[in-house]
Amino acid sequence: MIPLVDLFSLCAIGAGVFFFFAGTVGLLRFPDSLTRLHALAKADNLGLGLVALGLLPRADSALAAFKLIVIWALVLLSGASTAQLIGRALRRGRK
Amino acid sequence: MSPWVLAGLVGAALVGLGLYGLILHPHPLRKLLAFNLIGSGVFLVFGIVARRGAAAGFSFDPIPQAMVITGIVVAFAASALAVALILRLHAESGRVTLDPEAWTKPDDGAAKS
Amino acid sequence: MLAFHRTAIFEAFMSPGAPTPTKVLAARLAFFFGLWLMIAGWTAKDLPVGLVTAGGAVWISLRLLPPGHAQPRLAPLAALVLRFLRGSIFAGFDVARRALSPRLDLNPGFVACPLTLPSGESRNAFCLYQSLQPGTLPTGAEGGTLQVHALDRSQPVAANLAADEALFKKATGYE
Amino acid sequence: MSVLPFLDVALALLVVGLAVWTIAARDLFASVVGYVAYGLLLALVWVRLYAPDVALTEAAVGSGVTGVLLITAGKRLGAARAGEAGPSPGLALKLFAGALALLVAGALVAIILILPDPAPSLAPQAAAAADGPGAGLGNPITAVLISYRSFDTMLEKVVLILAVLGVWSVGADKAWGAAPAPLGRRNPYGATVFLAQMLAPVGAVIGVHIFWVGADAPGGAFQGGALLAAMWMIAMMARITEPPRVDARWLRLALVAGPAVFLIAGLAGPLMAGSFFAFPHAFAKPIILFIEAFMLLSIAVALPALVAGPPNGRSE
Repeated sequence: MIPLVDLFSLCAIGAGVFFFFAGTVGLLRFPDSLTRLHALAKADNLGLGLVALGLLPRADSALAAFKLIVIWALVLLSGASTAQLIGRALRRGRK
Repeated sequence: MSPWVLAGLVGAALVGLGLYGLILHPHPLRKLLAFNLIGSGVFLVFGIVARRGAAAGFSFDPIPQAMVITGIVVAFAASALAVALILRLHAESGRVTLDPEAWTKPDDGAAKS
Repeated sequence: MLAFHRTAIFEAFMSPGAPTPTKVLAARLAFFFGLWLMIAGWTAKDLPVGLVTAGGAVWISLRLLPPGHAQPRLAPLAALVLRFLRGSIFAGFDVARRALSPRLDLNPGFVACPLTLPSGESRNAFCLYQSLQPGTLPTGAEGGTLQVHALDRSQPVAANLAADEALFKKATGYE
Repeated sequence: MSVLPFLDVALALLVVGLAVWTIAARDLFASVVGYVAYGLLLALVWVRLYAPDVALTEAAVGSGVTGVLLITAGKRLGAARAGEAGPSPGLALKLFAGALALLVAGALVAIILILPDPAPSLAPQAAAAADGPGAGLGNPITAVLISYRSFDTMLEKVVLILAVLGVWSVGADKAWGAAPAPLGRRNPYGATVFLAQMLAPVGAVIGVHIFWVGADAPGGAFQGGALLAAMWMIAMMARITEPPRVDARWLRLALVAGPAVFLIAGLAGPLMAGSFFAFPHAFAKPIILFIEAFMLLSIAVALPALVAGPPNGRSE
């Protein structure tokens, strides 16, 4: 039973790390700032979500699990807001 | 190399970099940034003193650490005052230079009286 | 996401109909006190401080965001959350595929999408939601038009956004 | 063989690299952004030195609030480009500055490498402070700040107030008493407003918690106050609230509350426990938390006042 939970954590965190990696590759390879924003916002959302998911079964209590989800939500909120703000500034700058 | 030696080397490098920028950047806000780099380098050197002074059951010496916390806040207060002075200088003269010769040159963008 | 936690999910559980100010107040207090418990844990000596803090946070949140006209409905809201999670997963795969494919598979550009949500917190929440969906990044609205930056303009960006907006309106009760 | 040494070296290289970027970046904005990232990574170095309290302060004040201060200042300077500040220095000055910097850094390295062994330490005194006058405090840093070096900490709050007074006095005479210029743009973006609405109350809860656990764990009035200040500044940037007038009575009371309460408690020391800034053993912890609560208030008000700047006569 316990190895199964560990396997789940391992897979989810591994997949999360993969998406962080893919997002970083996108950050380096995409042609302009606007497309790079896509790479960061989307890949980090899924990557961090998967890492949090993998850590959920290891949380001590329901409150600790809730904390992981709130951390994910806060990072989503700030990341997505900054992406929109930078995107808007870039669009204004192009005109 | 133990972490504290490494952190000490980083602190020394930061002080050197900050000093270089402080002397060379003409823009006062850039000078302020460089000065903050020097400050954080000094804090880091003080931090390794705290780390080495581990005793009495702590893995660090709390007294230098507490003084660094005080120092960071005071450094911020000083930065804010410097920013206010720079902005006032700009509002009065329309320029941001600290170069004393620029003020005496008549042709170089006459300052608002 | 936080938007749904705070203004939607909790208020939805507390109030099946239109939320009254008391219900909004109670929902927010419960949320912030829950947040305190989450960080501080359940220790008896900390509870009074937690309650006072939660009260202060409710005061701040009322100053910043007065109770709106949201009338969240549970079933569409659940559908929206599911759609958000599905979209997030798809968006991650989509970006990873484009980034890792040997020939960058991109056709970026701006798409002007009509938007019927009124400006305000509902529109802002929707933009946040949309910025995490595959291939779209809202970059500010002018009047009734949302300027969306798309990774691939050959995709039906405007149609997807319209479908999202319809579901979002149904879930939050903004008409 | 653990991976930690490699992580330490990578972290050190990143910190120094970002510091180089801060100095070498072409424009002010890029330089400030580099500095904020540098401050966050420096906080990780502090964690590695077993200094989580310093790490929190560095991340919040050294990196975050200082970054906001400098970006706001850059925006207010606006059109003043780098070139207007004066000519670029000549090669001779560059060489001289480089040599001087190398000399100073080299001397520091030499001193660090010959630091005395065993190192001198005041940790036993700090332990006595945590056990003695500041009885029952699990966090030695808070014990040192409020009990062992209480006079320093009180004066440091006075320095904050003096800095606020200095910033206010720099404004034009006719603007005295008015509010500082707004922090944000006239029409704030929807994303900024939404971020402020969602984040500020949550951040306030976390800030109060950081203050409250400061007695027993990493945290305290500085760190919590900086977080509260940041939340207020986000709301001001979203233009949901405006900087208060500098002659507002509540603002002035909040500014002086921290050092005033601290000083009164210190003056009561001789009556209660026999010396200046001494607290009776049995009540030390509640007294310290009481003082810290007012310091939290003062810090949360002083930092935004410092960032908002001098009073400004014009409405916009």
